[in-house]
Amino acid sequence: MKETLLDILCCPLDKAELELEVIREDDEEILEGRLICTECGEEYPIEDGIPNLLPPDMRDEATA
Amino acid sequence: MKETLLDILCCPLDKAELELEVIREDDEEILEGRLICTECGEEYPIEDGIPNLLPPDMRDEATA
Amino acid sequence: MNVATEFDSWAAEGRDRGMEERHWHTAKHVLARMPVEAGETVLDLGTGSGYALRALRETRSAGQCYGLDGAPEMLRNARDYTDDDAIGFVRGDFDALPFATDSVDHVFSMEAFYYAQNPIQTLREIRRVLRPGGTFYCAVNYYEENVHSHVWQENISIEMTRWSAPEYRDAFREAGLFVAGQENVPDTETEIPDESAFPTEEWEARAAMVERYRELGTLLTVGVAPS
Amino acid sequence: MNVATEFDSWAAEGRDRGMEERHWHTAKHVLARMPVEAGETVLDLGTGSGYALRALRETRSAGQCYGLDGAPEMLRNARDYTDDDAIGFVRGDFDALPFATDSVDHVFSMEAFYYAQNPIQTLREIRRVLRPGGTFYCAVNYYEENVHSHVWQENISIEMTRWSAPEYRDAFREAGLFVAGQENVPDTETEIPDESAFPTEEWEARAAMVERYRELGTLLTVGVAPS
Ligand SMILES: Nc1ncnc2c1ncn2[C@@H]1O[C@H](CSCC[C@H](N)C(=O)O)[C@@H](O)[C@H]1O
Ligand SMILES: Nc1ncnc2c1ncn2[C@@H]1O[C@H](CSCC[C@H](N)C(=O)O)[C@@H](O)[C@H]1O
Repeated sequence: MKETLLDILCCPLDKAELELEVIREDDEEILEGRLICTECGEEYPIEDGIPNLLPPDMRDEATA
Repeated sequence: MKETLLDILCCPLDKAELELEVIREDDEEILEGRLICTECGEEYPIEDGIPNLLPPDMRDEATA
Repeated sequence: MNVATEFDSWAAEGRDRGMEERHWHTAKHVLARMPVEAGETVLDLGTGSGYALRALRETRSAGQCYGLDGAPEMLRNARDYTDDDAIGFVRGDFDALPFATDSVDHVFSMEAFYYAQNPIQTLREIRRVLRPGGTFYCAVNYYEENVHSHVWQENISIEMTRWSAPEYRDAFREAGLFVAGQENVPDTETEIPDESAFPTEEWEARAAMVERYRELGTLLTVGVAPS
Repeated sequence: MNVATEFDSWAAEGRDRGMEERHWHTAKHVLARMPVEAGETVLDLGTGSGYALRALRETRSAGQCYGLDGAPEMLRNARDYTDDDAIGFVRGDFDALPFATDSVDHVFSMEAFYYAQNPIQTLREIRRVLRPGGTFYCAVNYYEENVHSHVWQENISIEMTRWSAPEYRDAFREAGLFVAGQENVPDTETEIPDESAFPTEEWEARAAMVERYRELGTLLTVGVAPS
């Protein structure tokens, strides 16, 4: 996903802003990374260009 | 027109409330009368059960 | 008054009932989409024969209903056709609505809006009389994309507003209404004769008639009054 | 997560594309009614194959588009089908939307809303993320009046909400959305075989199939966020 598209994403729990940590990107988009809530510190993974913003209690370890 | 239906009618010019003067009615409704603006005093005729609430400058004498 | 002169003669010639019959093809679909709840107040702008209000009373148990028109003969006929104490007819003009602020739940208008002398003023008036969240269902057959309607102006003395679909959306917003949706409601009922019947008096080609009725149909723009 | 388990297998079996094809019969009409202006932001809840966003980008020049889904395989497929930098896919749940307040112009959802665990909470979330005057186009085939859909619950492990049309309107209002309109969008494209073919595996009588597709079709409820 393009970095510009991340702008309106927020933490599903407290709706606070997220900070981006890039792990892998190509010319176009972020492929792997982390979105970290600036309020509660919860971490949301980006994998294969898709951020996983499920609330932590709904995240199944197998796929997240 | 039924008296209850007159409730939300107002003066087309200043949107003030209207006062009803009944000239002729039957068991069901007002047939002839006048609606008088409580603000500007403009008079609007009711004829054959139909109030004429055209702004005065659009009222043609022939039909009003 | 222009409107009275023009439309009183239509009413006298029975064109009020003729319009009702033709407009019903699409008006019934427009009315069916309106979120009118039992007991709600509805205003019909340019009510003509008054059919829309009778339908909303019968099928949706609408509450108090007001049919406004500028032409006294239209109103006299409409009153004759209506046997319902909850429906009242009022003579008035689109640009100076004689209804209290916040007093109406829904406004409907079929094939009438574009006769307003100052359509933006009419939209502002509609916004004023609607309660927050109230809807305006504005249906027209005369509009820019319907090229087959452009000639209508030649046969009428009142200047008609010919907006495109995007212009309707812009104007609603300019007057302070939210735009909730827009669509072309096709008329699937007007009979279109076989290819061999064309050209007819009115239609050069069958394809044009198909486009007019089955594709373009009635342009509906839905506005919502903000809080 | 329930949704992932259920819908990942659908995606793996190619049912995402199958749904796209069937849902498109009515979804295209729903999308056509949305007042999406060029550059506006659209959110698709339960995006499946992502077709709705691709269509709104191509036909309406929508701006940034977000497809949210709970099933990772659906999202992986959707991403594969999409070659457009302005469309992003996000894993998330309807009841806890990961979008900032007031950040979205329009929300679309086809055949997905009723899977929400807490549909009123989902509606509140939609209201929160929509800007004032933003619209929610909520389209469902599973609803009370569509009696032919009632059996679907038997084949799925997720509990589905089966509201009637008036219940949809009430719920929208309860969550603070204005109701701008509601309608049944008929599916005129699903082929209905000749009388002689009935009963089929799925349909006892032809009349039932006609009712399901041509009359009931997709229930669309349109909400608008207040100021
Ligand atoms: N400025 C104005 N103010 C009030 N009524 C107007 C008007 N301009 C036109 N009208 C009325 O609008 C109507 C348009 S004809 C449409 C009638 C009806 N809605 C139908 O669908 O058949 C006429 O009855 C005409 O008298
Ligand atoms: N609670 C929830 N949160 C997020 N996504 C959900 C969900 N419940 C169901 N979904 C998703 O909603 C989709 C329903 S299938 C419909 C897909 C698509 N809109 C179409 O018209 O074809 C599935 O992809 C499923 O994974």
